[in-house]
Amino acid sequence: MLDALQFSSFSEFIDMGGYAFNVWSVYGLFALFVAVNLIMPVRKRKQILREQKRRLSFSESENNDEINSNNNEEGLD
Amino acid sequence: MAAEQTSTLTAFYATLKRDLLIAFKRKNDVVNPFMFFVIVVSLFPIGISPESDRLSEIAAGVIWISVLLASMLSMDNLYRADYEDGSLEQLLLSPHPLFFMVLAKNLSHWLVSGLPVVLVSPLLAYMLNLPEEAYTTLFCSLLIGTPIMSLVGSIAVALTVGLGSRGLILAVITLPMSVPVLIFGTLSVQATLNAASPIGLLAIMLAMLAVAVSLAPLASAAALRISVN
Amino acid sequence: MPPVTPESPVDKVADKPMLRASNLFCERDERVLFSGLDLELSEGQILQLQGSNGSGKTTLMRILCGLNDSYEGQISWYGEAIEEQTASFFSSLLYIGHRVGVSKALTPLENLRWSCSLRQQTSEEEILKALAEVGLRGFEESPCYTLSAGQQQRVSLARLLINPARLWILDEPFTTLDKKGVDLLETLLQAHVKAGGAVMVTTHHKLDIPELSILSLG
Amino acid sequence: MWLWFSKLGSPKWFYDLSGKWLPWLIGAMVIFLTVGIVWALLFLPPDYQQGHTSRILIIHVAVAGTSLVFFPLMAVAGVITMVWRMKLADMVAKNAAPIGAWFSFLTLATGSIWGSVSWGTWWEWTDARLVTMLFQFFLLLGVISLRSALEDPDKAAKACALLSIVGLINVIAIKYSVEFWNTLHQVSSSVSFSSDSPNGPEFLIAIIIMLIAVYLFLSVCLIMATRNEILQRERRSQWVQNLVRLS
Repeated sequence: MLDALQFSSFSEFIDMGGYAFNVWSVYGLFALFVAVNLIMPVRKRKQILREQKRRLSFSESENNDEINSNNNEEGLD
Repeated sequence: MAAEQTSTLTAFYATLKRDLLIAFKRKNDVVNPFMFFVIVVSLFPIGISPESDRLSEIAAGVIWISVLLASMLSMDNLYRADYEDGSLEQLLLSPHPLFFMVLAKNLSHWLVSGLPVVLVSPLLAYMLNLPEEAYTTLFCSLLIGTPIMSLVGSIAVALTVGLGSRGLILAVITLPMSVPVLIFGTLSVQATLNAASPIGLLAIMLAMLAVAVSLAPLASAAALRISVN
Repeated sequence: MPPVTPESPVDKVADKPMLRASNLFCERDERVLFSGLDLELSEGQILQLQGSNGSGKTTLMRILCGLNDSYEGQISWYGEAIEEQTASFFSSLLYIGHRVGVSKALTPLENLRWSCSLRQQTSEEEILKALAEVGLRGFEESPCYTLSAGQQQRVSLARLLINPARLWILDEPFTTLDKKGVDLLETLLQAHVKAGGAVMVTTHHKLDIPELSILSLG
Repeated sequence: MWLWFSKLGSPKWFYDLSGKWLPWLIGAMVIFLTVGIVWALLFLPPDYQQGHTSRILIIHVAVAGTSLVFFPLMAVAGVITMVWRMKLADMVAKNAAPIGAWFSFLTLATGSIWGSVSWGTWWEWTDARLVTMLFQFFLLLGVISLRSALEDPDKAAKACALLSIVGLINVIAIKYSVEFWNTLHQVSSSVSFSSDSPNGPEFLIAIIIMLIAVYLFLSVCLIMATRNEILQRERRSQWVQNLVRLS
C-alpha cells in the first residue's frame, strides 16, 4: 500500500513538484465549496424550523386568546 | 352585419400595420436606439486608436456588438406599451394563433429598429476603415443576424414585460444568447477578409434564422401568456 | 367559420349552458380566493359578480377568459372542456378589463380597426357608426392620449357594438363613465341579452336589468 | 394520469422519501469523496508531461462534468412544471440554478488555475469548453435574476421554466458555435487541449470515482435545498406543522 504512495516525504507532498500553489488552491477551493454548500442548507433548515415554530406558537396563543375573549364575552352576557 | 371572421393573414397584416403606425407616431423610440448605435460606433476609434490599420481589424466586431446593444435597447418597448394599455390582453384573446401575432410584432420591430441599422452599416464600416471587399458580407450578415436578435430578444422581453423595475435584467438574459449570432456574423466578415468564401457561414446564419422564425415566436407566445397571467 | 351572432343562436346542444365552471379553486399569495366555486352562465343572462376589493372578482374573470391559468377545476364551453376549443371560444368572447386595450398613441379609429381585424371583417362605416353611437363623433381622428379616461373607455365600448361576440366579460366597465355613458352601457347590456347573448360584469353600480343574477364572492 | 403524477410529485412524498435516502447518500458521498481525494492526492502517479498538476484535473474534470447537467436538469424540470404543473419540479429547478452557478464558477476557477500552469495563462479564449462554461454561467445568472425579479412565485416558476428550456437550446448552440469559432482561430493557441487526456487507466478510474463523488454531492445539496423549500412553501399544511412541533 505504502509503495504506491507517490511522495517520499511530507515536504515533497506539500511541494507538489513545485506547483504547490496551483494544486493546493484547487483542492482548497473545492473543499471550501463542498463545506459551504453542505453547511448552508443545514443552517437554513434550522432557521426555517425555528421561525416556523415561533410563528406556530404565536398563532396558537392568539387563537387561545380569541377563545378566552369569546368566553369572557359570553360570561358578560 | 358582416360577421365573417378575418383570416389569420388579415390579422397578421393588421397587427403589423398597427405596430408600424405606433412606431411612426412615437419617433423617439425608433430614433434613439439608432442614434445610440451610431454614437457607440463613433466612440470606438476615440477609445482605441485612430490608426486605420487597427480600426479595420476591429471594425466588424465593433459594428456587430453595437448592433446587439442597440437592438437590445430598442427591444424594451416591444410589448410594454401594449401590456400597460391592455392591448396585449386583446391580442392573447384573439381567435388567431398567437404565434403569428408575435411574428407580426417582431417583424415590425425589426423593420423599424433592425433594418435602419443594417442600412447604415456600410457607412459606419467606411468610417472604421473596413476593407471594401467586406462591405457586402457585413451587410448580408447583419441582414440575416438582426432578425434573429429581434426574435430571440423578444422571448426575454416577453418574460420581463410585467416587471415594474426591469433594470438590466433584459441585458443579462439576452446578451449571452447572442453569442452564436455574433460568432457567425463576425466570422463571415473575417472569412471575406482572408479571401475565403463567406457563403457557407452565411448559410449557417440563414439556417439559424429559419430555426428562430419557427421556434422563437412559440416561446415568446408562451412567455406572454405567463406574463399576462 | 360560420358567422357567429347573438341573433343566430346556437347550433349546439341547447340544454348545455354556455359557460359553466365547476369546483374552481384559486389561491393567490397564500390566500385562498375561492374554492369549490360553481357557476353557470346561459344565453340571455347577465351575471353580476359582487364582492369586496381583493375578493377575486377580476381573477375569476381572467380565469374564465383563459388569461389566467393558475386555478384548479373545470371550465366548459357548451358542455365541452374549454382547453379543447379555444379558437371557437375566443371568437365568441369579448373581454374588457381594467386596462381597456386602447393604445394611447393611436386614434380611436385606428384602435378599432386593429381590434376588429383580429376578429371579424368590419367596414369603415361600421366603425364610424359605432364611434358616433358611443358619443365620440368628432374624436375619430384625435390621438387617444388627448382623450379623457371616460372617452377611452367609450372607445373600448364601441367594440361591443361592432363585435357580435356572444359572451361579454366586462370588468368594472362603469367606473370612468359619466351618467350618459352609464345609460348607454345599460341599454347595450339589455339589448345584448335580449338578443340571446350573455354578460358577466363586475361593478359597484346598481344594475336595473330584469335578467340579472348575482354571484357574491368572498 | 394527472392525479397519479401529482401524487408522485407531491412534496410530502418527496420529503419522506428523501428523508430516508439522505443518510445513505451522505454516507456514499463521504466515502467516494475521501477515496477520490486521497487517491488523487497521494497515490495517483504524476503525469509524464504535466507532473503533479494533473492532480488538479481530477477535480476540474469532475466538477466540469457535473456542471453540464444543470441546464438539461432545469429544462426537464421546466417541461414538467409547464405541462403537468408539478410544484416539486419547480422547487428542484429553483434550487438547481444557484448550485449550478456555483459549479460553473468552480469549473472556471479550477480550469484557469490549471491553465496557469499548462497554458502559461490564466484565461485562454481558444479553449472552447471554458468559454462555453463562462456563457453557461452567465445564462444561469440570468435565470436566477429573473427568478428574484418576479414576485409571484407561480409566475416565476413558469417564467423560469421557459427560460431554462430556451437556455438549454442556447447552451447547445453556444457550445457548437464556440467550438467552430475555435477551429478557425487556432493560430495563436500554443497548447492544444488534447494534452489533458488521461495518461492511462489509473487516471481514468480516479476521475470516475471523483465524478461519482461530485454527482453524489450535487444530489445531496439539491435534496437538502429542496427539502428546505418544501418546508417553506408547505408551511401551512398539517404535516409540516406537525413536523415543526416535533422538532
